[in-house]
Amino acid sequence: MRKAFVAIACFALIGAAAFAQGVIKLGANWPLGDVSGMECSKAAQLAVDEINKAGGVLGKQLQLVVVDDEGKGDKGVAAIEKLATVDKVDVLLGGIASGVAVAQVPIMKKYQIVTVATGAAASASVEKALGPSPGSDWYFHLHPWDYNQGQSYFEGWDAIQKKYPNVKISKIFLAYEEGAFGKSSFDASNAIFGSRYTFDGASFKSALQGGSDYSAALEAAKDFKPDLFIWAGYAQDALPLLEQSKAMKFSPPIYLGAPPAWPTDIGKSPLAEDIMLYGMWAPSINDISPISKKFSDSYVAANGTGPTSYFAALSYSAVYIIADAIKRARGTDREKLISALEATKYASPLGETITFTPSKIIKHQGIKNQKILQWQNGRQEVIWPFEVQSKPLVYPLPSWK
Amino acid sequence: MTKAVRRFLPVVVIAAAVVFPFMAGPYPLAVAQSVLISMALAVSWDMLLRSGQISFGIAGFFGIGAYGAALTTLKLSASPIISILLAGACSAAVAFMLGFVILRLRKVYFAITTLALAEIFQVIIHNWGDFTGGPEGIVLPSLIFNGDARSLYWLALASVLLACALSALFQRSRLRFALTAVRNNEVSARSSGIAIFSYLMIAFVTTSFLQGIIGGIHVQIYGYASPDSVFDANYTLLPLAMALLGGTYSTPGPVLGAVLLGVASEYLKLKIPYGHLVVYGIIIVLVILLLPAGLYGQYRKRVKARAAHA
Amino acid sequence: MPDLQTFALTKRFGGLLAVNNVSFSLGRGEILGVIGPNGAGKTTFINLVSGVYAPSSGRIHFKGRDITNLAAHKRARAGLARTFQIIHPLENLNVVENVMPGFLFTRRSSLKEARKSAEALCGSLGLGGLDRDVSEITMLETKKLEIAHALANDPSVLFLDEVMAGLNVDETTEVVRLVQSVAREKNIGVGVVEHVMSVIRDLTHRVIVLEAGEIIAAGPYEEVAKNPRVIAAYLGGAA
Amino acid sequence: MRVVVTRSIARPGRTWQPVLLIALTVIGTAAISVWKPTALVYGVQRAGLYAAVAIPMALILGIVHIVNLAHGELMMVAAYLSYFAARLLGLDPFVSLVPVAVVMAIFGLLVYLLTVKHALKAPELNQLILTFGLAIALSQTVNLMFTSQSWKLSLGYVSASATVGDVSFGVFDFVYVAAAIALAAGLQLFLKRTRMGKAALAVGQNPRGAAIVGIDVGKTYAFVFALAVGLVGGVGSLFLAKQAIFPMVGGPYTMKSFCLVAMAGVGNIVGILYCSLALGLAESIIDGIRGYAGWSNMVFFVIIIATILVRSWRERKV
Repeated sequence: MRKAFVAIACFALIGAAAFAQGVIKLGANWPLGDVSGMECSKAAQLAVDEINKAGGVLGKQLQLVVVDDEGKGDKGVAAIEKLATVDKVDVLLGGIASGVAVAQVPIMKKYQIVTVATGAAASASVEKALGPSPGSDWYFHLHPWDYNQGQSYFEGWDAIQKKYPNVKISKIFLAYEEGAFGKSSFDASNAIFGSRYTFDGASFKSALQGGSDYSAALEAAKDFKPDLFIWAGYAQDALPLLEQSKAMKFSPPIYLGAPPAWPTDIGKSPLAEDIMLYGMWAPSINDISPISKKFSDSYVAANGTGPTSYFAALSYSAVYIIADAIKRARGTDREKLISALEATKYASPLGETITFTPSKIIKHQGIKNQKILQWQNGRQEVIWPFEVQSKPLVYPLPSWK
Repeated sequence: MTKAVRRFLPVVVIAAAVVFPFMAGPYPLAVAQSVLISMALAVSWDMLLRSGQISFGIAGFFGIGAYGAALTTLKLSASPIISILLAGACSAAVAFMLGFVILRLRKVYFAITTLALAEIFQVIIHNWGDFTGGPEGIVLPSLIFNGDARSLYWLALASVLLACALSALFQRSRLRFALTAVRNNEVSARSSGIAIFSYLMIAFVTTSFLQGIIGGIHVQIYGYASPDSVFDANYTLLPLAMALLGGTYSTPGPVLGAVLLGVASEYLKLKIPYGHLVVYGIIIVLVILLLPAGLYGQYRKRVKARAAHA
Repeated sequence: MPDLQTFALTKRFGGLLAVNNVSFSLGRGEILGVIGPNGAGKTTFINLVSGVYAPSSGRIHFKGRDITNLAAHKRARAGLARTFQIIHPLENLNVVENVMPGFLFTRRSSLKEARKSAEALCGSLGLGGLDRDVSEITMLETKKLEIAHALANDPSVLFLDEVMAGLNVDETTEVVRLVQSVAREKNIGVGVVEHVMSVIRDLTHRVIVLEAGEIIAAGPYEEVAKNPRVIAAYLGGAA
Repeated sequence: MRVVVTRSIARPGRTWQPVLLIALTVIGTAAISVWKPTALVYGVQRAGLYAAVAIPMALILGIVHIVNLAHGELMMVAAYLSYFAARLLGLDPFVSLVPVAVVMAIFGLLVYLLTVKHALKAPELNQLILTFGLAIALSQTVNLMFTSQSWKLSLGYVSASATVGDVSFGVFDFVYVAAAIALAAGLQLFLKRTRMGKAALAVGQNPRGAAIVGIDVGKTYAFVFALAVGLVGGVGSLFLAKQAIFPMVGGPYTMKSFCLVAMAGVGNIVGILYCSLALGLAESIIDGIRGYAGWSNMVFFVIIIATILVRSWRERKV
């Protein structure tokens, strides 16, 4: 008995000694040609540098290896192969596009390297491909699934209507870009909002894909007379949509945009004033959350400008979550690391404490909540959740100036 | 290069390609796999080019194949290999039906029409959501060969070998004469008794069949197809660039071009994480300006010149 | 009965009458000259007979069969062959391979047979260096190659469209002899479109003269050459 | 692609095509104005943008005989220039239009002298891949310098609105219609009335013949290429006024322009106006049918194929 104990202790010591040499390698893939992907990479590096400067993890330095997935499935697969077999990373993180993630899942399953995913919202493809626990227990999905987002908005509007009695919503219209992102937004919203509200939608071709005219979708919306008008497209669509709405004299009481990122200069446009948006992080959270402020300040210090989307904050969080878990697991042993990650309680720059709980299929879902924000004086102000509210709601949208 | 070397070189290259998985790790295999897919497409495109017809519709038939394989797997529970063959059959059937109309067109008109058809295929798949899964695409329940890296590589290699075999067959049969004559001058070709339409049809259906097979293999390897991913214009432009850089009207040319561009793009990516595509574009421009006949074409010219001097 | 006959063959391009009401016949072993000033419709006439264009009206009979609506490649298979004014040898193919298509596609020979037959045909025309690339051959060889390319069809009627153009006197004589011997040995009817009058004189049994798409004279060369209308047409054409 | 230019580049000619398209337009107009008058307005506006971008490409294809796959990317570069002119110098895109066009013409000349010029005698496919490589290099350079994020000016006048009865619609996009008509008319005048234009036309129709009569073919090509790039640069400036710009914004317009040019017939500049109109209207109509908007992407390509088939059928009948 004692012999066995000594043996285990020795093994542990040897293991610790081996671990003490070299670095802890984090492998990541993002589309570096895309601004969100690039910001993810920079934010993650920022987190790694901060941790290393503070002495690293368990006395080790972290090393971040990033491979460009180019937003393509086959390149994403090759990236995982490289990270797993050439760089032999201890932990994986990253990702934005669901289309890349779904191609990567089989290869990730082969290696079962502990992964903290910063993107991939499409539940119907990615979550389905991952499958239930325990087969997918190595996968920690930080970004909310599409239905998490839908559910969160549903709760948000419920709460807002309760707090502001003058806000009355019975009809919701969603104008969505015709690609996978827009279509899945529509399906998820229809499933969640359709039961309670009168819900309708129309698709448009995003400027990202060469579209230039939103008139058909806007006319449909105008005829529908929604209390809440939402568009799900890309940053490229934000201002042109507003301009065309103004030209068509379409001004719903609530005008809300749900693109993955906003154009940086939109705050300067008078049209953006009082437009609402969905999101996870905005610079206004700095006013409420010191962690957010620290993240934001050091990001600006390192890169000159602030991040354009919440993805940077998500990647920054992913690195801290991983570092913290490695610390508590006292190493990168797979099982221990998974248990440690399961116990994560990370007060993130997103203004909420991140934990991992089961979602519809997988066991480890991180963020489930979204925020409802509003452009006020060129800034994104948080309206809901009320715990992190930074400014009161302006309602209804004053008609176009 | 002596005749003996020229005869054995392909055997050596094929042998090396077959045993490559025993010498290389999973990462080079994964890269090689996607290069092989583009390579097979490049060879297939060149086969039709030999008739003088420039197709801009590679992605269209590749995409039909990908969806053919994915849908037959899901809806008919076809085995992966059968689904790949069905994918080829789908593409070939579509090409055959369209061929009656579009093979009457020439040059820029044929090129534009094939481009437009590829777009139309994509729009149909995109909007026919009940059947095809719509813009969000289709996920296969499992990969072929349970995702074994070596087997996947060999499957991709098989698509290249099939394309090269058919291409060699084109070069060694009367098809070579028919297609060369048609490319050269159609009136003259007819005066030699060549039924132009039939030979164009053979070439068009065969290459579309190949592109369908390659699409089927792609979807079985990656387990996922969406309109954006499999109808990506890059599946037209990349093979085209590869064939031109390597040298057209031959089998070795597109193969060489695919290796060059495929390896260059991956290598550049690791060396220059930001901006590697700039260098990639400049490489294409420079090669076209400096080696207009492509690598293999330049080599053939030199061999010829040497023979003429001797 | 002559192998090839046309009846009132007419071709209009918009308002232009390129070939007007041409009736003629050509039998086996006969060498017929087709002459006329530039733009008289000679090449258009060949294009009509070989099936490049469909005639606006009129009929074409070949070996007793109406071929007016037969596709060009089927006419070639039936035994009609022609050369082209502007010669397009097949790039990337060598000399013998350039002669093979006729054997392959009109006679459905196998590749092996076609190569053998093509080699033999080239040999009989005095065309050597068969594995050279076509870009390396001389003008005379190009002409021989073009004739071989047409003869590979095993034709019973052959049209030569200005095949002597660009050759010097000695070379012209050689090709004239070649054509004569081919016509005799293979017993084929040959239609010769040519500007060099000495060639027409030495080579042909009979001549038809086209002007503005119409036959203005027909008969042996000596007779036609004296015809005042022909002289006027040529002078007019030259002036 | 080198296609024999049978019809004069400057003359719309007595061809069936405009007639058919006008007929189609008239019928379409009648149908839409009864059903959804705004679809007509937006169709025309869309057509203006398509045509304005496509016309310079037709100029290059008709005279230099190069399919320029970097066409949309050149427009994108111009839009970025115009963006900086607005941000740094406070110039309105309608003002910076001229200097941007001049800078782009010089840039076009450089592109011509450094690359295209050396591929003029190469097979058309090489030219295609050359310009494809240029397109990648241009868009990726911009991506590297300014990231993929989208930029947009916020100009009040682009929301200019008109109200007829109870429908309101934007009117700014008529700028594109005006630009397209001005481009087509200007080029017609240039090609038919000026010495340089006549020379360019002659070169486009028969370079060898033009050289024989003493026209410097090389210089004409360089001039026309630079002119066309300058024009698309001006269009890029107008494009910026209304649209968001990002490195990949040009790609889809290259393709649409290419299709339109092929549809109008190589070298037929006026035809592009008609074809754009037909396509803009058709797209706008399908877009307006609820639930079927996604199919409007197909209309474009279906009409192109139909036009090409009808044309080839007619040509064979000759």
